[in-house]
Amino acid sequence: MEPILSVEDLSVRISGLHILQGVSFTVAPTGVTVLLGRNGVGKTTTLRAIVGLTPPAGEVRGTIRMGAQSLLARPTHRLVRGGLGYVPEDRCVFAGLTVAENLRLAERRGTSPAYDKVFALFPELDRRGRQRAGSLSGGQQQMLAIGRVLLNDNRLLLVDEPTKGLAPKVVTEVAEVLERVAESVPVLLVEQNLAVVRRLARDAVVLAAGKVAWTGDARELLLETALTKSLLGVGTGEAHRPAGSDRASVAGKDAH
Amino acid sequence: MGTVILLALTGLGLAALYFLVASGLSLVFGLADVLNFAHGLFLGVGAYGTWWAAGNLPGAGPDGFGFVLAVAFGVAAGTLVAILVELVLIRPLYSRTIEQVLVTVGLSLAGVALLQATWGADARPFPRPDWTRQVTGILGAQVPNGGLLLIIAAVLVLGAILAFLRWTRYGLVIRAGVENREMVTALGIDVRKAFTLVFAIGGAAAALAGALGGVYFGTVSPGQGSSLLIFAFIVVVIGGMGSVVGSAYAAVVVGLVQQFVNYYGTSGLGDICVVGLLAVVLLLRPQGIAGKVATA
Amino acid sequence: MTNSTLDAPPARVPAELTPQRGRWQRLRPFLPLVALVVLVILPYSTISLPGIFEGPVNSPGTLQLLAICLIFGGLAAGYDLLFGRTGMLSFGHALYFAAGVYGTDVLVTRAGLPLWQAALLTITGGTILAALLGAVALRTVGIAFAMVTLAFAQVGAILVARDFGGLTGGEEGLPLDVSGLPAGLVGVTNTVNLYWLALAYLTLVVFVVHRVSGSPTGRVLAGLRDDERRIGVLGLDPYRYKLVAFTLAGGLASTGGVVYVLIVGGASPHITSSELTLSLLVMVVLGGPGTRWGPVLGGVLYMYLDHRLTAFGTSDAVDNLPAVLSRPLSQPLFVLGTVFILAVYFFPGGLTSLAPRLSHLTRALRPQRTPPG
Amino acid sequence: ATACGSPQDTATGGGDSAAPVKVGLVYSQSGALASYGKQYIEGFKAGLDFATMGTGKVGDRKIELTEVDDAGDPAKAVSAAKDLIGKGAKIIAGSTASGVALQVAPIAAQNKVLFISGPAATDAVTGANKYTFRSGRQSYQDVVTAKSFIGDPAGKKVVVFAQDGAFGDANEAAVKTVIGGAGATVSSVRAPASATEFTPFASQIKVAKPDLLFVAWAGTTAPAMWQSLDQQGVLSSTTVVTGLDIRSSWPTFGAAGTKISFLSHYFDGASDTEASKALKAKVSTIDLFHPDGFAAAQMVVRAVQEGGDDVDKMVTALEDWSFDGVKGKMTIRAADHALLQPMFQAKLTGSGTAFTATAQKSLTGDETAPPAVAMKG
Amino acid sequence: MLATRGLTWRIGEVAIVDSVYLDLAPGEFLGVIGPNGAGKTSLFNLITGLRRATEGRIILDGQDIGALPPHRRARLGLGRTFQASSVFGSLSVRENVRLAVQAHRGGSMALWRRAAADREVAVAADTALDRVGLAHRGTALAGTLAHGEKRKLEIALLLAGEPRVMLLDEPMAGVSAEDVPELVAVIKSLTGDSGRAVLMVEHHMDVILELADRIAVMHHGALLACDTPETVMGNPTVQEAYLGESL
Ligand SMILES: Nc1ncnc2c1ncn2[C@@H]1O[C@H](COP(=O)(O)OP(=O)(O)OP(=O)(O)O)[C@@H](O)[C@H]1O
Ligand SMILES: Nc1ncnc2c1ncn2[C@@H]1O[C@H](COP(=O)(O)OP(=O)(O)OP(=O)(O)O)[C@@H](O)[C@H]1O
Ligand SMILES: CC(C)C[C@H](N)C(=O)O
Ligand SMILES: [Mg+2]
Ligand SMILES: [Mg+2]
Repeated sequence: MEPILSVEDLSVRISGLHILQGVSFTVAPTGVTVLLGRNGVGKTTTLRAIVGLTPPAGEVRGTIRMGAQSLLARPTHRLVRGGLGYVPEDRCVFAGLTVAENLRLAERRGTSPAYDKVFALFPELDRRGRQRAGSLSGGQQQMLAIGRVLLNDNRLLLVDEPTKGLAPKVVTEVAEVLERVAESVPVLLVEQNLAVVRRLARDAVVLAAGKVAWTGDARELLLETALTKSLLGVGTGEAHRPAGSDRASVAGKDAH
Repeated sequence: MGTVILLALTGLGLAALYFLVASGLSLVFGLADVLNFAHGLFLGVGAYGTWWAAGNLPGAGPDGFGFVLAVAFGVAAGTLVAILVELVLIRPLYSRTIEQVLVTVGLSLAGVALLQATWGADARPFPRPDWTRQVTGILGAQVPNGGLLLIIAAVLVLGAILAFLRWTRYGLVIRAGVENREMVTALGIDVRKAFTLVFAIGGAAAALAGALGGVYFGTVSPGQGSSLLIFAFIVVVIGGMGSVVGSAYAAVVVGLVQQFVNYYGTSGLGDICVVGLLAVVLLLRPQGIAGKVATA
Repeated sequence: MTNSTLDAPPARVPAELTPQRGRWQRLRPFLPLVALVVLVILPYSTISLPGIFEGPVNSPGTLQLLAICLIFGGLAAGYDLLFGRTGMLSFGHALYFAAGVYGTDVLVTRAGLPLWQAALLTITGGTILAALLGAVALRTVGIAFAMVTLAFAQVGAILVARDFGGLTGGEEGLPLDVSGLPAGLVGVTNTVNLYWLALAYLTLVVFVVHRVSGSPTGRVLAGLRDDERRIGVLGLDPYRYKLVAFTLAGGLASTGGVVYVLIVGGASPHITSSELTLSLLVMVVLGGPGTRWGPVLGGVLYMYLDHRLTAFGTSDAVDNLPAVLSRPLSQPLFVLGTVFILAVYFFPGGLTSLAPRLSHLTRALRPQRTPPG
Repeated sequence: ATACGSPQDTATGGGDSAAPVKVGLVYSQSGALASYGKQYIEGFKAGLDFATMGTGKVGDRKIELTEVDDAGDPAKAVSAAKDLIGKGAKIIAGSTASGVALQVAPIAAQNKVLFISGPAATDAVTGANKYTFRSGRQSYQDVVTAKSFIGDPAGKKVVVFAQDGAFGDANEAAVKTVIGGAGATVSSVRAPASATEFTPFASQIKVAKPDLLFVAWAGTTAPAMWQSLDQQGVLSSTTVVTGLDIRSSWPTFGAAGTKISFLSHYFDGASDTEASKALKAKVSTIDLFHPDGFAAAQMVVRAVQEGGDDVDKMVTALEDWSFDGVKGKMTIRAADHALLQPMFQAKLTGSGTAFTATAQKSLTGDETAPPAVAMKG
Repeated sequence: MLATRGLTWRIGEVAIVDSVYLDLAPGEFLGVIGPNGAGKTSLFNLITGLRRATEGRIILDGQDIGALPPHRRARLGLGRTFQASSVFGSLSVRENVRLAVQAHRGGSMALWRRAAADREVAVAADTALDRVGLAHRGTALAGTLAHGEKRKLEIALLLAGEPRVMLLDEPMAGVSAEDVPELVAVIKSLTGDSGRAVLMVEHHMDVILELADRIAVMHHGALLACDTPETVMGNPTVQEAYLGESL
């Protein structure tokens, strides 16, 4: 299968710091590809480089292609209109606009926005249509940020830590949403929550020290405790798994 | 009674002028986050554009339709300059607020100097229909027609801007772009167009203020814009940045206070009152009369 | 692809640790001193810099110009204590400078006080004024703060223009009565003393700002610039610290006013205008806010251009150009404004950002050598 | 070319009887008063030609002019003056704005050089110090001329409408002394110089019903002010007197122009002197401040002729000197260096864009002489 | 030690925080959980003074602190971290912590002393940095840190202030799994025998379970339950409202 996105030798410098040093990977045309790595390794930077949002002080080299088309040096709004959906790490909803206005803004010309789909996933957004997005709680804002992108048809979704700071219940919901979305659109996902990763990911790319340290089947990565431990610093069976980890660990604690 | 009416109506005329300058300033300032010290230049261009057109543009003149054409030319010139300024000077500097200040201050100095270099430092008589020099008797007051014209224009501009912001998609984009340009882009919208638009609107309103102010004052001079600018800034701030309605309220308050205090109090007190008003409003309500409460 | 060498974080070397200790680097801390010494003995040189100054360096005209530039260098550095170092955008700084100018002038000329008394009273008064107005204005933040300070300054400007009791001379200004002044400060031949006075003022401001920024309070001020809420949660009262910075900057500006009135020999109302505050901001931005030398450079350059461009505008070189060019170029403000605009594009980050870029350039041009062990 | 010198070096002027005489002209070439400055310098050059018979020389000595722009800023003017003095200039002239003149005058006294102030109208230049002279008129002379419009002032009601600040203060004070002193009751309406809306002030004046309204207003807001006075019916209900400004401002009076009585410092055609002919030959149309420059040049030539390089001698030579200027007979009063000179009453006729001024009456220098003040320094 | 009595914050008609009664004993570790939007952050804002409560009292060591500005409350020993990192971006990491230490040592208005020369502050700051494992990043500008590093710095800032009551708002959010145990250890060491009390909002259940002595559950601004972890986790309402279906 031809990959939907291929990144080759991507190098990003921001004000002198060489953050990505020749990153290459591909994203399969179906399913979820997860981008893993420790804090500060450059996951967000990678996504932002793909969608053309490297800060002014930054310098991007390498090639990024979607199909046959090169993405580098094209303005962000063109890329997005071309079907590249982006959910940023820190939500970035428009605090001063109402929820409904936030959604309306995301409508793209010439397509019919899929409001029913979004409201079915997040009924909260329908109910709070008139509330200003800035007064939503963190989790509600995340729903809005995801819902906003799902209004449109996309060829590829870039999603940066969608479950950060969400209650376990909502984490589950978000994971479900992404799972369903991934049935029709390929997703490149940055996620710290291994339970979510395990549930969604088909392929995995692990970044370390500004380079790609491992690529392959996500399940394979998660199964091999030694591998995850060396790449991500955790074993899948360990206690300190982040949020949303299954109840077993909760029960385990209960049993102490 | 006649005096009160006269003061009120001329005060409103002044308010209308302040509003026309302030509305654009407020939009650009509150929405595009640019403290535009060169806004007075747009006014100057509008005024000189109208003046020039009335004398030189075929079909334009100081009367009737010719005058409308001259004003239209002036407004178009002001708008064009505003667009150019945005495209060439401001656009590369978005999110670099302080450097924008440097550029707009530089532009206001250079722009006024350029007007002066071209047309001289002295005031020129402004071409205008005769009826604008006359007065209309309203309840015993002899109200200058030029002032009434300003009031009507300001009300129309206010309505148009509000409708635009509230009901058009570009209005929405402008309001969102202020908060987070990057994210608007990430939704597939070319936000830069919206900012150019804001400048165009502000430039047009200011240029109109220049043309009608020329009618009202009877002259045009290079520094006219800058001297109005400080009061326009005060109006913007009292009204709340980004709020066009707030600017309208504030302009009325400032215009009336100046007029009444100057009549009943001693000279200069009107200005001090306005400035005092600004300080009091800001201390009690830092976001201005109609300003949105900052989100935590 | 499987690869698991994972230890090193992305390559990045903090500037402090870069080994770059040439002879030059060791000299660096002494450069300001060297510069100071050069500036002190400058008036003994008869060197001529045609085009840059009208006459030799030690001519009264040149010294006068330099003195004014130095004053504004100091003024900009003081303003940067507010703007660049604490993040407070005041649009009313001209008021405290004007208080210094008019205070001294009125006390000497109208009340007949000896200079030292007038100066002392003025500086104290200016500082207290800053403290009082700051106490009110600092109830607001951000643009609101800028506008309240602008409002106060505007009241000052109106009061000066109104000429209450004939005290300020209104728009005509108030020439300084020099009869009671020390002889060394009067007359063209003594311009050099005024120059030294201005230099002393600049040195004072730079030293004070430097010390304060490096002090514990300065650290808090830097914190305020980034996140005021956080400072509060750490247990420090942001208001108090901002007031201290505001008062200090106000006092420095008043002191500058005292020196300025001696140099110019009088007060005129346009030093009360909001344009002056704006030009302070422009100076700081031009030079590089929050840096030690940027504001000074910006202030000096601004004033130099402001004074010299009038001569440029009337020079033959400009006159001989075609009218389209010579007309605008003969307007000093046109050239000044254009310079600002160009500066933003050519020196983003201010003049001081030029130095590292120049060194990049020289390094790039120099043939690669193996770094010394 | 490094060299060492004393930090107190200044060039010493002349000594040599054939060396050029350095004269510094510090005036507004740019800024708001640039057109006044332009007239001044044209006048000066014409005057220099006239007084030196076209040679530009006094005896064997060339008059070497250095022109410096002060842009209306006293600080720049002071710098320029210091520079010129440092380079050996013994005479400084210029000063388009009052604020500039007042701050340059002390510099002249401190350094013992001759200072001849230009168009700056403030009374305070008169008697400022021994070294300071003036080549233009002063506010007081304006007011005395205004008084001539109302015949016997006794019992009349006079209102002064002036802008805030020193210029307005001086005019108000002068009206109180000159016209009030002659028996009229004088009151005043003052407005901020920055005002843009004049209706409240116009109403106040209307309500006061004066027999004479004296308006002292300078600046770009003047046309709006006149329009308001006209619209509120002030101009048609009373005699209104004001100073006639430069020609380019005349069209801005609009309909109000013919309703105002003007006192005039000068306009083309006000006099028919030798000097005015010489000036007209150079500049084609004489305007308000050409005569000031012309007179300044005449005074410079006189000072150099009689004083050589000795400034004190120059001062003595100018004091009590009478000469035929563009306006007519001018006299420098020794006591306070006031420049006694003819003043004019004028009327504008025509309409809209094409006004012509005609002289109604001219007053002699003695008739308009301001009271002598004590020399301050 | 810290208690709230009927603490309420209304915006218009809506109670964002609704009559909350909390008691925090010295040395106690109280976890706060609750769905997104339950009002946890708002509760912290009320306690630390960034927002003024509409009703109710906040009592610290027997003193009602409800009317004090944030810095006065901090001086009384109240420290907090923010859900969205808020560090001094233009200062180096080390300067950030030194500033916090200095704030803690008393905010004297020293204008003339050299701040860098204060050994004690420097040492205390380095200790705090060491404890969160950021010592190697000391010279980096705080603004350029990655998200997870900022969280650590945030905790270092808190540590430097040696508060007696600490409010941690989602300290683990965005921290990579590798570093979680480390941070947990740090937070654990904060309490120990020092008598410090901690109030921590966290969505990472296993972290909460490991650390908390009691757990408070917030829902729609109100306290749904406040009890031992076992009881709370067994509570069906809590499961329904918060935990939901497991993955
Ligand atoms: N604007 C910037 N200027 C300087 N450095 C930056 C900038 N943005 C990011 N960095 C640096 O780049 C590195 C990678 O950051 P990035 O945000 O991409 O990491 P991440 O993998 O997304 O981390 P996290 O899991 O914490 O979100 C970090 O070390 C960070 O300090
Ligand atoms: N300034 C405000 N104006 C209006 N509503 C607000 C404001 N601040 C918070 N809210 C509302 O109060 C509720 C509680 O918000 P809060 O941030 O305290 O939630 P939280 O429990 O911290 O959630 P999360 O876990 O997602 O961070 C939310 O519904 C939010 O929309
Ligand atoms: C307007 C003029 C009559 C003179 C000049 N403006 C002055 O100040 O004095
Ligand atoms: Mg990230
Ligand atoms: Mg929260």
